[in-house]
Amino acid sequence: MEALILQVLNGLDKGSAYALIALGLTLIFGTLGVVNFAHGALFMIGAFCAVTLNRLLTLSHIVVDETQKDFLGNPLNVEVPYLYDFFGQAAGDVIIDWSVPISILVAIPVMMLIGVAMERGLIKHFYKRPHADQILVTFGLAIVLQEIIKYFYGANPIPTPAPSAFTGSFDFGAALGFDPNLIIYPYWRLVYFAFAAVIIGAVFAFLQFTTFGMVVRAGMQDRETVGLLGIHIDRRFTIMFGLAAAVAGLAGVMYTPINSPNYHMGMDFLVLSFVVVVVGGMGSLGGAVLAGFLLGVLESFASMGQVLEVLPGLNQVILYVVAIIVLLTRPRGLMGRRGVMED
Amino acid sequence: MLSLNARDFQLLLFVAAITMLAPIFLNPFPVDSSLAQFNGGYPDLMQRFVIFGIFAIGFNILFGLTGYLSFGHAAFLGAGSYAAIWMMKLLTMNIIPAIILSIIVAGLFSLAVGFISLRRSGIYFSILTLAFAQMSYSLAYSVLTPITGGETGLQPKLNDPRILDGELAAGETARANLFGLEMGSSYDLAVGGWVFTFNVGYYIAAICMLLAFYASIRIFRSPFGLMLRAVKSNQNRLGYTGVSTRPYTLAAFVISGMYAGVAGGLMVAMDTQAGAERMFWTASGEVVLMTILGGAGTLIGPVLGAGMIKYMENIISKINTTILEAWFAWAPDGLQDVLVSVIYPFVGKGWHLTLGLVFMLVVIFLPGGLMEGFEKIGGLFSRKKGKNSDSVAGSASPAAAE
Amino acid sequence: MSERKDLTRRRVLKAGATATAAGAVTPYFFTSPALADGHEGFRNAPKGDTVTLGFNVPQSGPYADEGADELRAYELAVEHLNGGGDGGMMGTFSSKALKGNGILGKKVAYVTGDTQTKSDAARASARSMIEKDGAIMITGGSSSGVAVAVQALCQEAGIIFMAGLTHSNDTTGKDKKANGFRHFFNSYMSGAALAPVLAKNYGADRKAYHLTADYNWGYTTEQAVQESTEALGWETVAAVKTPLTQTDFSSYIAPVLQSGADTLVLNHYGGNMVNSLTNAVQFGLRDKQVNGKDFQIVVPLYSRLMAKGAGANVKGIFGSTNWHWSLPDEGSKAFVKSFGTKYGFPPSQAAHTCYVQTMLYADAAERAGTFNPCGIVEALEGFEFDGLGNGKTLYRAEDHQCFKDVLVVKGKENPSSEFDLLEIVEVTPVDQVTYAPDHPQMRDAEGNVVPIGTCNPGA
Amino acid sequence: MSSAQVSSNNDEDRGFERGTPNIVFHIDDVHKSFGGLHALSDVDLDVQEGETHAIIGPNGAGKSTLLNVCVGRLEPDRGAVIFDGHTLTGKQPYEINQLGVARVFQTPEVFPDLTVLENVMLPALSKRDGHFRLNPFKSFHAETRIRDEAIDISTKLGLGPALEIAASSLSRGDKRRLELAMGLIQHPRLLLLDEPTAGMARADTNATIELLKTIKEDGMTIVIIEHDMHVVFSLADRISVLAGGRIIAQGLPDEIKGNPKVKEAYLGEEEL
Repeated sequence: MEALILQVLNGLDKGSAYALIALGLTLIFGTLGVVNFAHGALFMIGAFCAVTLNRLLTLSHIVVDETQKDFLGNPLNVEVPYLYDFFGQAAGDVIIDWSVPISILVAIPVMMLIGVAMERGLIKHFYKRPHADQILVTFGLAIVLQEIIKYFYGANPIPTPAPSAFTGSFDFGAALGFDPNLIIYPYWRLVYFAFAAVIIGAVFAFLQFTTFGMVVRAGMQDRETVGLLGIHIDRRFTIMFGLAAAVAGLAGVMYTPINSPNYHMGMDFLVLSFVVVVVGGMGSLGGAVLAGFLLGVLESFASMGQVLEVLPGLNQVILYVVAIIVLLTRPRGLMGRRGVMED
Repeated sequence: MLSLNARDFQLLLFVAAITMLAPIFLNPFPVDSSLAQFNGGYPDLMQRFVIFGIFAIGFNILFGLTGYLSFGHAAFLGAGSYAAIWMMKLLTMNIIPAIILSIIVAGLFSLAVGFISLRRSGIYFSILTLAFAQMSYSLAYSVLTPITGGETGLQPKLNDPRILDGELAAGETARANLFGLEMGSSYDLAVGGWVFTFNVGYYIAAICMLLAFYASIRIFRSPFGLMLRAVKSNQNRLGYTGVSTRPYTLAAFVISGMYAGVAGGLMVAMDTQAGAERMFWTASGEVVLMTILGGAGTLIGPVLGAGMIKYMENIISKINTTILEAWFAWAPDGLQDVLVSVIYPFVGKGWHLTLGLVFMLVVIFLPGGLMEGFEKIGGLFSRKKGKNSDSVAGSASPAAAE
Repeated sequence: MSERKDLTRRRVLKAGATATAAGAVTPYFFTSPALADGHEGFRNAPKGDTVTLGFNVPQSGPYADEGADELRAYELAVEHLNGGGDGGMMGTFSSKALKGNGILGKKVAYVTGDTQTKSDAARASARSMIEKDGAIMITGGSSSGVAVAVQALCQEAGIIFMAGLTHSNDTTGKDKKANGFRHFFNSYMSGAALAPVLAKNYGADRKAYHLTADYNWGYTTEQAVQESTEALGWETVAAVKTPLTQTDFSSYIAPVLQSGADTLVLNHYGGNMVNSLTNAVQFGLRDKQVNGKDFQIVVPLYSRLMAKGAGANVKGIFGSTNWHWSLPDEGSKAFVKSFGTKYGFPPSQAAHTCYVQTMLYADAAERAGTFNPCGIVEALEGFEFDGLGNGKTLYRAEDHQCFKDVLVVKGKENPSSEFDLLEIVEVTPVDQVTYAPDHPQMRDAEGNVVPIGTCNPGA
Repeated sequence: MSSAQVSSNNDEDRGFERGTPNIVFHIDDVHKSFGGLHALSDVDLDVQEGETHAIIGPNGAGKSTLLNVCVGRLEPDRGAVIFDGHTLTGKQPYEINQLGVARVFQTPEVFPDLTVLENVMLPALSKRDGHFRLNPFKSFHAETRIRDEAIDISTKLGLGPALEIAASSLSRGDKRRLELAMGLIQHPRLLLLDEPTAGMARADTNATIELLKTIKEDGMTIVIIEHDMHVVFSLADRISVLAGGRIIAQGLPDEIKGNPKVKEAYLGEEEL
């Protein structure tokens, strides 16, 4: 029982990451009809926004400490962040400690800008091109982006911790009346879940309750008709691309404390996010979110030791098994529309 | 000739000439020159050119003709490789049974995967094939380790049974061969400063590729091929024309799976090793990229694409700072440093960056792949009627002349 | 037309150039391999005044940084072999055969390639070095899959393979080859070295929960650690396999506490290790008390480069390592000094093993007086040496595995710099980690001992 | 090649005697609704062997829905479509075509990437290979019989100069002609024409009428849906009038012309 509750929690948490990425991917696909293989790269760039901000905040000048020795036996060069000079050590440490949440503020405009630049500079030339071309060009872009990141940040993961206030974990078990320590969950992962819920809610509310959103939704249904109404849909779609990039980027920023970011984290998520989107149904925002959580929960269940004893290797293939079953029983995924991406 | 029209026959002859002479023109630079780095005429790379050429030709029969974008073809290549290596371990190091079994296994595997995946089309089909391939990879890497060797893969071992081969003499290693002719054997021709390597394995693989290429031309030009192109053009309409499309697409899928099997078997024949990574999704993606880069739906494009990607992977990635410094030794110190530091990010460990840029540039400026580029260049020199000479759209033109 | 196998263009070129008038198209037929100047009768015998080594390291993919460090070490080794720099460990090496004039009087040149940490790519790269560049020895790599694949290739081609970072038992166990040599330690040694330290620090009645990367290296490591710890009284509660491609380990870590285990063993390496350790610490496992004991985490194979990725999470966590730059012996000090002076930071254990392997190869060639792989094998088998950073070391003849002391380390609580992440807890003496060549962990799936075969000179 | 030869081939295929009134196509009590909207109700229709039967009706009367039901694109809620003893309902479109029912689409649905000649040859090949024939090594150009016929039919329809260009570059009118050629080359036993002349210029329309007349004389059974009354009364042997999803009248052209119900249905649409 406790194990199941725990894995549902896990699943929801994993699912929130999947759902966020799939949501952005679906926004781009649904509005622009573009299959964006560079979406994982946007997620990765988001994460590196956090890394970069952390680096900027810890920009240091060097103070030679004669009392300590470095590995070659020379006096140690101690790095002192400029931040200490401005705010004093205590306040400086707090700011550095909170660098991940602070990066959200940085990441939103940066990611919007990157998204808009990408759409205007590259993607818009590919609206009328076959999906295979879109895949190839965005895949090329993804490689270029990740190689650039690798060039500047190296291949190793870079630790980017959460604020120390969020270290440790919350004991659900105790709160629910079970024995302590049975159901614990890290605070930051709970924050991530809440954050994902807010973002997903905000995107849906934006599409549902604003005129802008209504036009975009109409455009997703039937682009030509909306165009005929004399509405300049292209500009709105550009903004939607920026928005989708920002969603992916934010998912990346908040993910950094969970797993240290590295340059290929986007590729790791790419296949998975496509599986999520397709299981949800191409072009369906609700489907993307639903499939994200569904696959997250199922993946968590499949990774339980008890399950693996019966079906060894299930954890290796669970996502694909689910994808195959869903696609064979529901031709267009869970909530897909007819005629989307079927040719 | 060979039941081909004049144009296709010329193309076949051209490809045959190129593959047979590849050891010569792939080594355009003298061995001791600083540009020898760009020579691609050594056995391993030449073998890879033709093997991946076969893989891409087969993939093109599915994707180029029917438009079904499989993201899981590497699984068939991998299955073929495992079949071949087991044949070599258990039966004989002769490559014939190994390749035959790899074709059969890949064919059966693709039949099963295709039968299920082709129930859907478009991206749903792509994801289904991807799912099967990723499952194959994951399982081969982990729980199927007893069969696949997992992380370390399979290689021939001294204590393998090899029923048909005799006991190895002391100190002898089991080598892949064709009735005693070893794949690793080479004949080197030194001419002036140049050395050209004629490798047995390469020529066997090249002959396989020519056969594969010939078969692919025949398929392109057959009524069966027309059906497949009609599937790509308007599958719905084809149903109203009286065609049950599933058997056709399935046949195309299995044929391309068998091509992948040939490639997988040849890979093992040339280099006796089979590992799970060759089933990873990036390997499937690679053949997609090869095909599109070269020109999907064209006869020769996929081979070009395969050659280009493998060349970059094997040549560009080996350029290091020492080599760059040697190249620009003529330049004054400051300029040398600038040149090296400008080029360095794109070569050696940065070869992926170059690859990504090439993809983008080709797709942006040459939607039809490299073949379109060649046609454009060709168009500058001749003003012949009709555009794409090699593309399928042009395939009926000789008929009109009759 | 005679047809010969395994010729290399370099050799033919040199011979051919003498036989060919300029501009004339005269095919050169190689009929007799024995031109008898001591550098014939084997593949890629160096001609002229240089000898080419092949450095095959991951330059792209997740282990690219490790590969870059390996490459630095190789460049340093070449520099030292050719008489440049301060000579590094050549001065402390017990064998004094190397003179700083290259190897056997030939200047050392090298080629590099990218393994991508994939067997296929690694073999392609190695083959191009052998076939195109005429490399006489291949070395490098940062995974056992690659090491085993390239080792098999070198055996077939008649080239010496000096393994880089590879920790699986298989490399010198069931997949050992006569032409292949490993200086790095292995899973068995990790287990044997770690277990006593763990028992001493954490007690002999621990309940361990293993998370194991689902591939060969993970299996051998899990087995080694399990057997060693169980021999000292530990109990293994569960051992769960995790996919190589896993990035988020939360669903594997969450059930650990419910199992009643009080120790978590992470048989992960590289990115897997960084993520699983980070996740485990996130879950606050180390703040918990189980069975009246503090919960502990163990990482059998540490890599400092990767530990950096886990940041503060490594603090206080035990693991083993092949070598560490803070070792106080003369060899290590000399190596750290010349590496640090050249590159500005201390070398990793991967860099160390690669440097040492290059030196050992060069030394073996000098002592054997030939580049012939069979001569090298003979010179390395049973070779005892010292002064290369790990104390007295034996290259065992039976399986070409080095036997030396193993370091048990712990994540440092107060690192003084970004390199100062690990502290040495104990240097486990070599006797404690030595095993018989036919030890069950070194056998194949059927329990047979796989023969090492004989050296292959390739011609 | 002349159409005479075409029709003689056709007769061999049929293998039954002409001349007797023989109901070959029967729509039996078909219902189809979309949501709450009844697109077709109680539709009954008989078509005799060799006759040309026109279905007319105002916009939204359900004509296209009826045709879609006939070729298997839509499944009726109730009722059945029977052709020559075979129930078409529930069959796949390709199976229906294989029985000898060809459809010419209102909006041209050709194969845009293939040449005109290939487009025309394809249905003939389909008729032969449609159930699946693996002939990957046979040369397409060896199909001389089919190609000759395709060239013949295309030329007759005025597509002669366009044989080698991609169908996507045809004008809309040419695409419709191509559609017609693709239907004719199959020598179907039943040809379903969905507004074959829509969007054609008057001269082209007349040429098409003439062509259809020759086909009709060869004895092909034709069901034609048409808006253009000039076409209908030039060709039809019998006419059914569909309005509001029901057949409101059926009979010879002259009977229909005088039928008040029909006039009512067409009120405001067009003078008959």
